[in-house]
Amino acid sequence: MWSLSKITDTIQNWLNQTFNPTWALIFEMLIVGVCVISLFAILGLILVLMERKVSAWMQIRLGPNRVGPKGMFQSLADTVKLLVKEGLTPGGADKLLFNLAPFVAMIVAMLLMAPIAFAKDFQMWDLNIGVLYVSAISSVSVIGILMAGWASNNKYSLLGAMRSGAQIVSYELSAGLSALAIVVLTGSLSVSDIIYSQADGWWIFKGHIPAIIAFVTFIIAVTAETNRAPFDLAEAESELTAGFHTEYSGMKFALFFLAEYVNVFIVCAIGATLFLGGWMPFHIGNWQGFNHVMDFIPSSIWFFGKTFFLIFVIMWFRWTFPRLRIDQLLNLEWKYLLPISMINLLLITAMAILKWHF
Amino acid sequence: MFIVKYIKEVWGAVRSLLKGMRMTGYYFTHHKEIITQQYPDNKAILNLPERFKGEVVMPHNENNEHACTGCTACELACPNGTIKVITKFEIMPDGKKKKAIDKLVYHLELCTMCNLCIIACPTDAIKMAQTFEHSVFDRNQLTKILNNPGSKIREGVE
Amino acid sequence: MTTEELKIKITELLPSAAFEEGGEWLTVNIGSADWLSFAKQLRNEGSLFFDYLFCLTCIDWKTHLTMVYHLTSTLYRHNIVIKAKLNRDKPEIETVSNIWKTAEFHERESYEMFGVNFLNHPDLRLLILPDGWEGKNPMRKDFEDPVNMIKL
Amino acid sequence: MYRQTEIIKDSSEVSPGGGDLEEGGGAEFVINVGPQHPATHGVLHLVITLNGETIKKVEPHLGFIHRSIEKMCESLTYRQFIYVTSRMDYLSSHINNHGCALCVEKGLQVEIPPRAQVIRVIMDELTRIASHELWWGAMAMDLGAFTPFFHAFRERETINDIMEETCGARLTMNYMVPGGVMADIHPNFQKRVKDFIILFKSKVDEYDELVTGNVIFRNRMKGVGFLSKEDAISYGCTGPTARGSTASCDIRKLYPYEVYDKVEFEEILETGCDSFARYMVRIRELRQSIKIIEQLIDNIPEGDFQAKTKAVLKLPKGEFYSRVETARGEFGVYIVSEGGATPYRIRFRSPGFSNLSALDHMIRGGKIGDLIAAMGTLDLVIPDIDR
Repeated sequence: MWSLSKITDTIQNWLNQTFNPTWALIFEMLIVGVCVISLFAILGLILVLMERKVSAWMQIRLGPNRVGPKGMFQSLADTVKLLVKEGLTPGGADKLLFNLAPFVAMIVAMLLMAPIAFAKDFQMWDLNIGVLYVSAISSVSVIGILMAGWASNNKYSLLGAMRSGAQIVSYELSAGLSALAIVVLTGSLSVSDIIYSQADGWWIFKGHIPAIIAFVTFIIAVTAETNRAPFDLAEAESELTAGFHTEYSGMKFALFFLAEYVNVFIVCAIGATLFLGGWMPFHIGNWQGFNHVMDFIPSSIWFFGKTFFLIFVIMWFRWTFPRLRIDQLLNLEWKYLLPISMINLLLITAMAILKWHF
Repeated sequence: MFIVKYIKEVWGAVRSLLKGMRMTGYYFTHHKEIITQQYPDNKAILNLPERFKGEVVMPHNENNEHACTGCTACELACPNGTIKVITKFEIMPDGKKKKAIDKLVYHLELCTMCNLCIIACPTDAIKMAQTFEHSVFDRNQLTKILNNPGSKIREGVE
Repeated sequence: MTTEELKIKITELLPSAAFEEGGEWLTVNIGSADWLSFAKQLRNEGSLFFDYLFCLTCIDWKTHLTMVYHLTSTLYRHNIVIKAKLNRDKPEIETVSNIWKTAEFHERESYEMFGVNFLNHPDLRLLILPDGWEGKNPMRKDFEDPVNMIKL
Repeated sequence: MYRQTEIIKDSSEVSPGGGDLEEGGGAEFVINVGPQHPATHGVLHLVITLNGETIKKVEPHLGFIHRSIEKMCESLTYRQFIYVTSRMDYLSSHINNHGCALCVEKGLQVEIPPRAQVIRVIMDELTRIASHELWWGAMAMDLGAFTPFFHAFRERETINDIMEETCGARLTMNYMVPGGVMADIHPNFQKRVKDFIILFKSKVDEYDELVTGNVIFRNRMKGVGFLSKEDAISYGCTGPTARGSTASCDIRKLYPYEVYDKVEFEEILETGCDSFARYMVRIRELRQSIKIIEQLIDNIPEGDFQAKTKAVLKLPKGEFYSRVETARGEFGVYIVSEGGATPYRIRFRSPGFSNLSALDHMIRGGKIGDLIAAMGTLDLVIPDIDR
């Protein structure tokens, strides 16, 4: 059976045989870089189309259905439109920061790709503090938004950026605490260790109710962290027209747009890794026969299936719920999510010590 | 009990959210509920009701005859100055002069489809057509002359 | 209160009030100087209690302007129409926006449309017309706008 | 002669954060909401003064769609001017036309045939439902939920189709004429309305499930935009805006016109005085409107649909005032006649204008999100305000 890890192994062996180790590493980095960028582009196209189709079907509409078969090339056409559109910079804007902001948002999203295991033994960088790395880097994304909001010289943008600052910083807490619950159970911060620890069942099943609570808190917190509805106060089109990216147009806007979707993908991938076993197929304890059958499905399909399921759930939120108000948003975090996830972490720790989980 | 109240509150909130998600989830999976009409594609089956007010037209019969006597009732009834009746005098075979329309100018760009001219017309010479695609490249094309060139008033219409 | 009772009551309050016949509701003509004190009485007198000003407008009669106030009581459901004659060249009347708050916007509208100057109005500025509007008041009968008005 | 409106500096002149956001800071943070803004549903311009996110003052600037309809009507005849009024509150155009027709009929002293009366009431209530549907969707969209908008339009479209079949147009129908209605109802009318009632009853519960019960929505609405009963009356608020503050003001009940005194329905009053109360009034009114239609749809009397009137209508010298209840509140028509074929002066008392004037009062101290929520429940239609 083919697997992605075999392909990477072949490429690495060939590079090491042909060039000296330094050049081989450089070439590997280049290949990875190209792969990440193309993955970015493809993810952007797929997720935008998916969002439009999901929203359309929930709203009893058809959605894009003109460009290509069943409208499949709609997002491609949109990209071309955005590429040829003029990227305006407002007169009073801070030009450097204004133009830098989309790239900051983009680079943060790219950095977050590093520790994600897309398939069995197919990971860019299996660093031993993977979870910590993710929560550290993802908080940098607020800087891109603050930069955009400040540099635009627009009051709506400023308000949106300030809202987003308060929001992302608060929701980091409960996202981190929920991730910590799994770290406590696994005893490791490394992404691959966490996945291998779920070989006999995913944590959401093994960890009883506290793990489910941690999962729900995690989903809510990351929805807020990625500025998705119902927590899209930074954009809030009916209040702040478009929030922090009011003044952006053309490709600079597209980069923000893309970064949002890639961020959604990444947080869902992390959620899938932590709670749903990443690329690990659906295994039940000691049922060897069943587990063996499950192994026939390639690990990359498991990973993308779980991730896209979580993305769908987040989209489902977006197209069902109204937006919260800024004070309610912070209330939800500080009065509900944070206490719940703290008590939950306590429970999970006790459970991990007493070995009550499966 | 504070804790019980707290948990009840959280549970009630989550339940209300799930209810909404069930609703959207239902429509997500039931595609036959989709109500979109794909407009230019469904032109063949697009039936507009006969009362639909699209634009004012003047029906002519096969002999290129209409029923307009040029009484200017429509012009007077129109609140926007949409209709302009230009009359001329035709010399009848018996030598009498008779008033008839030369042109009935209709400014579609001013028309609000209020139907007042149709009601005012004593001879039912004009009626509303069911067309609705009025966009043109030049505004002047919206000024129409309703009577066909060379048309005459139908026999017996006074 | 019926119209007759209202009539008696109002004659008590304001002997100079003149009644107009023929309207659907009791119509009272008053002098513009009496308006503020009369309005306060209409609003606060227990048996009148006209707490809802549902229409405020002005009419240009070419020789003079008339302010028309339609009042009703949400308690007794009786209606009254007050009319005050104004000088066309220098129309001035006391504001009632402190008695009925809705009058604030309606008076601003009358101010720009008819040029009626409402004395002691808290915020008498243009509401509907564009900033820096110069010229006559659009709703007056002698107003001509060669650019935006189409004569049919 | 005029005092100038203070000119609001645009953002290029004020550096962002140039004002101190803290309490007691020097400059205030002024934001222009509109004229082009997604939440103002048209060209309303609100200048809001902020302290952080807290609103200190809201100042409406109107007139972007002012056409001076009152002046226009002075040069139109009594038959002609009715159609212009559908361009004011375009969502309840039938009811606006109805108010004008009533006023002209009052002056002419014509008796309207019973058939026309019933048709008019059914049309009014259908319009009210259509208007509330649109409001419901648009308000949910203001709050960030997009899906209700499309769900609301599904039912609204059915009403529009019914209107199209009978009146010939979908939005500005011009169906009411002095003395009755312009044409008799379409043969399919009764059947289609009954179908609509069945459809609507099955769908209206979905609204509660999707929006009314939602905890986020309730929290956004409750306690927002408080307007006491006294203030509601003093500001001249009418319609659901006032009835959400327990101020009884339904013209259909208080001063019944046409056959409203013969049908059974409730005047909806809510005690909350906040945005949620106003929301609930409208949602409950939907069911009341359906109730009215149900009572009338099978009992349309036979007879003429139009009373005989002269070709040229001339109102006697005098003043005529008629009031009707539109979807937004009390709509008044005040005609001053000099005896000619055109009115000497027409005044339209539009509900939106008075309702808007209460916005500043009800929103002070709230957040920007509250402004959007409160504005959503006021159900502003800008042409109705500007006229």
